[in-house]
Amino acid sequence: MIVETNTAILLTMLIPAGAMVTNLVFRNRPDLRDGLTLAAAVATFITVLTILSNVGNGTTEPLVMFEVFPGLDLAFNVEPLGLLFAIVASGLWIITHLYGIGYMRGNNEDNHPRFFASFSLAISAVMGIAFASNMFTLFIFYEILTLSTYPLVAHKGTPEAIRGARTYLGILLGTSIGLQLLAVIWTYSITGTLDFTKGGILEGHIAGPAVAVLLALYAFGIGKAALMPFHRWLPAAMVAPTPVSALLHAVAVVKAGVFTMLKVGIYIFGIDFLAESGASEWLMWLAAYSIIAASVVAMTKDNLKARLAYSTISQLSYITLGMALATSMGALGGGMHIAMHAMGKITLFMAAGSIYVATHKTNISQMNGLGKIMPITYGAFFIGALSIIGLPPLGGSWSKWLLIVGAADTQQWVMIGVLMASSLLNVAYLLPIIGRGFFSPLPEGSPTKISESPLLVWLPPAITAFGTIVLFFYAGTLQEFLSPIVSGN
Amino acid sequence: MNKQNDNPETFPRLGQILLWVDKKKNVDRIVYALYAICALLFVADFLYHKHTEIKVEEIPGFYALYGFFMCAALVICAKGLRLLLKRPEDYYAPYDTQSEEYPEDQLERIDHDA
Amino acid sequence: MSVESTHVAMTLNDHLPILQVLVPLATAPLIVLIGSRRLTWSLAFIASALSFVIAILLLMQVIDGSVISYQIGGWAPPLGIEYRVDATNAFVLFLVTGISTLVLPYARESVKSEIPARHHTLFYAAFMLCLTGLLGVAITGDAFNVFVFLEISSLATYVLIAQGSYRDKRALTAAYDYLIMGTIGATFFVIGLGMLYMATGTLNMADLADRIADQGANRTVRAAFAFIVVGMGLKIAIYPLHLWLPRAYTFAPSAVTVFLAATATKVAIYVLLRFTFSIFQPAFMFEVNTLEFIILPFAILAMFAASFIAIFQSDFKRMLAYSSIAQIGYMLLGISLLTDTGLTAAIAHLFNHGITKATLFMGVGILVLRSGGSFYNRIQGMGKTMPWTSAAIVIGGLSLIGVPGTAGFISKWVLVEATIEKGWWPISILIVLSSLLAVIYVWRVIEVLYLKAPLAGTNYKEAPLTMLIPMWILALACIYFGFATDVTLTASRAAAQGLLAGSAGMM
Amino acid sequence: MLEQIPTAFLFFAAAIVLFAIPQGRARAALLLVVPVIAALHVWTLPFGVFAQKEFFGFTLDLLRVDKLSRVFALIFTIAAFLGNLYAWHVRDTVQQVAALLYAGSAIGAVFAGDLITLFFYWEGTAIASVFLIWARRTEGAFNTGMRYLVVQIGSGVVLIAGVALIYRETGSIAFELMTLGSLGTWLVFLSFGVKAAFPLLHNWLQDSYSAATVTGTVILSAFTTKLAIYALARGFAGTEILIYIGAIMTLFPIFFAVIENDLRRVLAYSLNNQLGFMVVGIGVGTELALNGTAAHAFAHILYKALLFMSIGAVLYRTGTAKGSELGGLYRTMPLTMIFCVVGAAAISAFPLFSGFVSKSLILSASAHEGHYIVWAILLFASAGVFHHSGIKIPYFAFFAHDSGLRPKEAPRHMLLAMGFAAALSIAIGVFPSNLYALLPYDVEYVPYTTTHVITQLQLLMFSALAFAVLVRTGVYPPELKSVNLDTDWTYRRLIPRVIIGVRKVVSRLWQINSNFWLRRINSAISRLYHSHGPEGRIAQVWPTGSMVLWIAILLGITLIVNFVS
Repeated sequence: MIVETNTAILLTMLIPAGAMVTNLVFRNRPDLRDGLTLAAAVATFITVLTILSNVGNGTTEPLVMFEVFPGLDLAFNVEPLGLLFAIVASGLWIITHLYGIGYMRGNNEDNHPRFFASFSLAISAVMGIAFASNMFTLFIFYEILTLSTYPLVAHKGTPEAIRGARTYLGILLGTSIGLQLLAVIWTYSITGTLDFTKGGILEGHIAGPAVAVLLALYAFGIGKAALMPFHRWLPAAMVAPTPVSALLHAVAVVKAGVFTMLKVGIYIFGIDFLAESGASEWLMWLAAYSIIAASVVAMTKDNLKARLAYSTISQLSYITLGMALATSMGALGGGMHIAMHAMGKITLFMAAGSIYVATHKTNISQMNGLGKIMPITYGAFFIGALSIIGLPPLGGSWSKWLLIVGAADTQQWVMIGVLMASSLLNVAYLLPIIGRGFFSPLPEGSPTKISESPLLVWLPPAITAFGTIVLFFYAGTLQEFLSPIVSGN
Repeated sequence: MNKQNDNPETFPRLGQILLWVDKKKNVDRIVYALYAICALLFVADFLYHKHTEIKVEEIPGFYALYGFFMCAALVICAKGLRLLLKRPEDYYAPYDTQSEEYPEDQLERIDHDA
Repeated sequence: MSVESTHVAMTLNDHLPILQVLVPLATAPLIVLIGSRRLTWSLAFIASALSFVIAILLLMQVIDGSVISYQIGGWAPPLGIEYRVDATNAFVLFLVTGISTLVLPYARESVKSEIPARHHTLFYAAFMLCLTGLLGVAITGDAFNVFVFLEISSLATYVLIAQGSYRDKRALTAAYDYLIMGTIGATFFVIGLGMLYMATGTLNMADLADRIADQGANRTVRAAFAFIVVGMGLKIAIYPLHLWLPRAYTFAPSAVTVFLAATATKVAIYVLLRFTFSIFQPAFMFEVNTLEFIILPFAILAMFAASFIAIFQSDFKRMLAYSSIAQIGYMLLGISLLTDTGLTAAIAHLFNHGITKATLFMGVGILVLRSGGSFYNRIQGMGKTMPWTSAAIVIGGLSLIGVPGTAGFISKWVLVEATIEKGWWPISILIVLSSLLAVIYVWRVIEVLYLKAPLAGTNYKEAPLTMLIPMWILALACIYFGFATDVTLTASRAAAQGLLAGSAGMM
Repeated sequence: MLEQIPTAFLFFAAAIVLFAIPQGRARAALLLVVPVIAALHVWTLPFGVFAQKEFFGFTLDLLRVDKLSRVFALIFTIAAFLGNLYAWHVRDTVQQVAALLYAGSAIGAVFAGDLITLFFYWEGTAIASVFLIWARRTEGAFNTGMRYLVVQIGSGVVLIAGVALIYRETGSIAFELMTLGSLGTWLVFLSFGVKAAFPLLHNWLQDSYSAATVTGTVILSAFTTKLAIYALARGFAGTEILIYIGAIMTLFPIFFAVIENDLRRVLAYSLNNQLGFMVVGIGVGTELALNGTAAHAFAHILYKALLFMSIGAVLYRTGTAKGSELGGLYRTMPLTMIFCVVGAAAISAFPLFSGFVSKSLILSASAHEGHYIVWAILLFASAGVFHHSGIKIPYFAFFAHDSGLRPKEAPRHMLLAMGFAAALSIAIGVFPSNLYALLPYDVEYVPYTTTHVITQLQLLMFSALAFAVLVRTGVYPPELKSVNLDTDWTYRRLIPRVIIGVRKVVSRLWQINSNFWLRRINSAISRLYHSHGPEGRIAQVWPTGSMVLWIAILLGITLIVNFVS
């Protein structure tokens, strides 16, 4: 026990916050600034690992910071799902930061200090979300995350970026204040607590159609989960520089959304209560619709990042679906998919960014034959894509397996069909990029030799691609790690 | 194409020998040989004891007749089918390989006389 | 309710209630008499700081729900004038003195640039009088005394607003408008008081409460109530009676705007609370109906109409003024719920909005100081040149929206909770919807500050520390009170419970 | 020790090592050595289940060796060897890696002792093989590859869904004999059926095999479908419906083959038809029938590869594989022609060729079990095979009218590969007992009886006679530059058209709808601006008098409310 767990929890938030400050203070010394942030990223990751080694997959007592309302504390604790989220986010932060340095410098972007400061603050908020021990705390950090990522989306300052950022903020704040806040307060006013409790807190306090209404307020209120029809912010946010899209819109922000969704499903409603009341039935169908519809839209997008964004929308709904199935396997699959999808999608985004840095191309139709001159980038993209599709030997196959098993448990044959169809749609919109990248002729005047992007840009996606393979082999460990969240309510 | 320098001397030895079938007469000979073999085989059916599983097999020349008529029927049916199914070669173009040339750089086209 | 201490022993501590009013009151003539431009500001600041200390001491005494009754000159009420301090008004005193203590350092630079030096002494004297008036209104236990202090503060306010005329002549008409309307309001108020006196023969609040409770609701009492509500409504700037406010806030000197926005309407709301709950009985049907059928709809109307206006504004200061009208809607809404939680929300919002708006108006004042105007096309891109000011504005803006982690969130949370508790969920939805409108108008400013290029050829310096520090204290307070709610919520809850207990709270 | 290393891993390791070896002969040699080592490995494996891994809460059997899996694994290694030898000249890393991964996955799948491992390799074959199609590097090949991929991965996802259902139902993931009944087993069955090119699910095969590279098609022809046959034999032996499916499968492709112009497509149809024989064998399910299936698969891989190699060689030298363009090539490509004829003889089941000793097992089994109609269909199909693969292919490629093409003989390594395949096909035909010894069950079948030889010759010769007569009378349909519609028309034409139509309608409706709302919203905003904007009535500076009016009104209302209540 190097650091006490409770101290470590606070450190995970304070270190990134500190990085924010150093970024602003040393605004004119790029190397020092970036170095310190990297150190912070590593330190955060180590701190999270310390928590892991202290707690394992257990749950700790809440660490209360303030009592804000009677019975409502700003409080943190460790539980497996949150710890997993924290590990994923902090681990990928290191890689993304390296990538971010390479990308921002390679692309000569402006306003580095502001960029990295907001980035660090966002990570801090993510840690707060991951370790929140009640819905109230989670909600606070959820909003901080929204606000801290806004400057990142608006980063370029172009009219397009401003419009994108408006949509981003409008939907995320609109849903969270307009719906989620209502849901949270409603929950609080009928139960008198918002603590995440195994088996949920709502049972016995609410019944009938009201359960479905409350769930709807949560499901739509958690705009970060990009459930249709509140998904537009995600493609809009793609105007951001790629490191942002990579970490925040493939990992941190969207995962914060589905993580919240899972938390609500597991610890507020309780899986058994959801199953008994049947309140999540409609959500299941909506998630299924989201999965398919977003995939179909993805197929029509020529802009690579937009396509990936829609793919993310579709994949996020897997997790929502896992929760809405209201079976332990489904919830577990959803939980695992957080990690699996994170690793796969960040690879795809970073590869997309790598293509952009090397060739300044954003549209798929212009990317013919690039695989030949950027084999590592494309190789990474290929592996990431296979993981998203859910093929072995890549991590994505296991979470999909659990989701299918979950659907089988509830005899939701249609959901199985949806998951199957979604895999095929993924094939249809992801693999053409590979096919064309490797096998279509390069346009006239392109370099014929291998000309990869800078090292710091192509290496990170290669690492995460390798990560998806590793996740495949350690999926069992992961499942065991997560199992307490659904066992023995 | 390269008919003008179509010199059999340059063909491989085996090819030169096989040029035998180039003559119409020799082709006819082959066909007549086929007729003869068929006749022989048909007759053969009467010359040995057939081990059969199924009744119809016992009909003399069953296999021969079956083969002949079914094949004729096959071709005629297929021909009819063609009326229904035939489409120009570029029907699916450009999403199909049937309508495009095989990429030259993957081939090693060497004409024999070149 | 709980212990009531009538004072015999005379330590300084026991004289706090009168000192609360006396200190600024005495300072005002002192400033004029000394007439030294150098000392003026220091005197005012010392007075204000002293008042603040007194307010804190008072608040600490009553936060548990107890009541201090102070009889001036030893004359027992109802004959003599009584100052009564309970959780409600101690909280208001705390807010008012706190803000004034923060505004004064800020005012130093701001006033220097906006008002000619020869008027400084008078300005600070007026400021002290205004403070006196507001404190007096809050602290007194005598209905007529309320009117007197109200007039003191109002008259001082007219003067203060008119000082804005050195920057923009329209300040004069704004002040004049306010004068007319304020006078009408005060008149209505005093008519109401007259009727009450006619009906009961007393003007001491506690006494009034008792007698009204005894005799029940007769026509005179009803009419009195109507006059008082409408009269105070004008001061509060209840939605259709708000017309004086935008212009007064826009054209007044920056420091004055900060002070008025954070305190004047809040004090008026306090008066409304006091009359509605402590003097009249919430049990009276006519009162319930007035709240439900008049205040509630107009509150909601304010939340939306004023927000929409704010959205379309292109002047930062004016936008904030309209947003104030909308925010007043929240407070009135909380009051009209007539529940414990609702009142808590209203009182908490009174405080939280006070510090939020003060932060914002201070920010805009600084922008005006540097750029000479508060129109969006003048202040655009200043996020880069004046990062500290702009950051504080962002914090204030977030608190205005009610983003979690800020003071504004706390009161909004309680307000929504109150409506849900009462089962009025459509109103909950309206509250969050109007919060979303706040997102829009706040975000317009943020975009202007950060995402637009600075005007060509401008390179503004960051504001002087004397302005930055008060603003940042308030900005940090916005965040602090977003987490640590023991002061705000505890006090508000105590106040709400005291008020809801009706006249019993006064006895 | 050796038996703990799955054979598949050899191929995967080689695929990685490949990158370390520079392009050239050394690399080509590695590609040849690996299948040889693998074959030895397979040959030395004892029977039993090895390389069990605890994984994700399951016990995965990576190496289940028994007679059935061994014979398939063995022929797969041979096919890999032949394919790589044939592709000796290829200097395309992508194809080399794909070939190794593909062969490895197929062998891995054959040895899979449980359904999850099967799924892994099942998808592995899908992903690896598509590169052999894409490697043609044309627009058409890209699109064909995408279609192929969707079908193949589709088969995989159907499989995993079925496995999940079976797992939840029985708690087991063992890959054993299944009975059709539950949804899970049906899904697994369907998944196998897709890869086995069941009727109506078959068209991916013709579509893709004719689109792959010269060498790619040879490799493709060996694995995917035979893997499916193996899986069916393992999981659904004796399932009656397979008999009928198989019978239809033998029947309908021959009609298409007759009128098809692209010779590689003709071969793909004939491949489909040959699969039908195997499927019937599985459906019959007796020991004899299953032996027949295994034997036929073994023989089939060899002669089908041989045929694809010979046509591939023609393509390699002339740039086309279309009957209408070819003809008269025997002059300059006589060896290729002879190998082609050997392959044709083998597929047509001439005595002394491999097809004769394997196919007859299935025919006998079906007759033996009393499936007479099926037997008759198979007999017809046999004649039909001879007709299109046995005669049509060599005839139109190498004889018929002289196309004037005088290409050089196929390269030496191709000839060598064809030679091996031809030799094996003949060797099996002449010494069937060696093959029979490998089969899953003991064989007491004697193929060379007088009756069998004579009847078979009768069938084939009279088919040839029919061909001769029809050609000479001009009834025989000439080779035409054309494509023929098949089930792929539904997803290449019909569905896209429908989608385009639907999309048009939907986008139109969407546009109308969103326009409507946009207009509404815009007008609402402008109305709001009109009233609440800086110049709007509500935000305007009102005269003080109006204010007083408001006060009066409000007071009035308040008074009324107060007095009424």
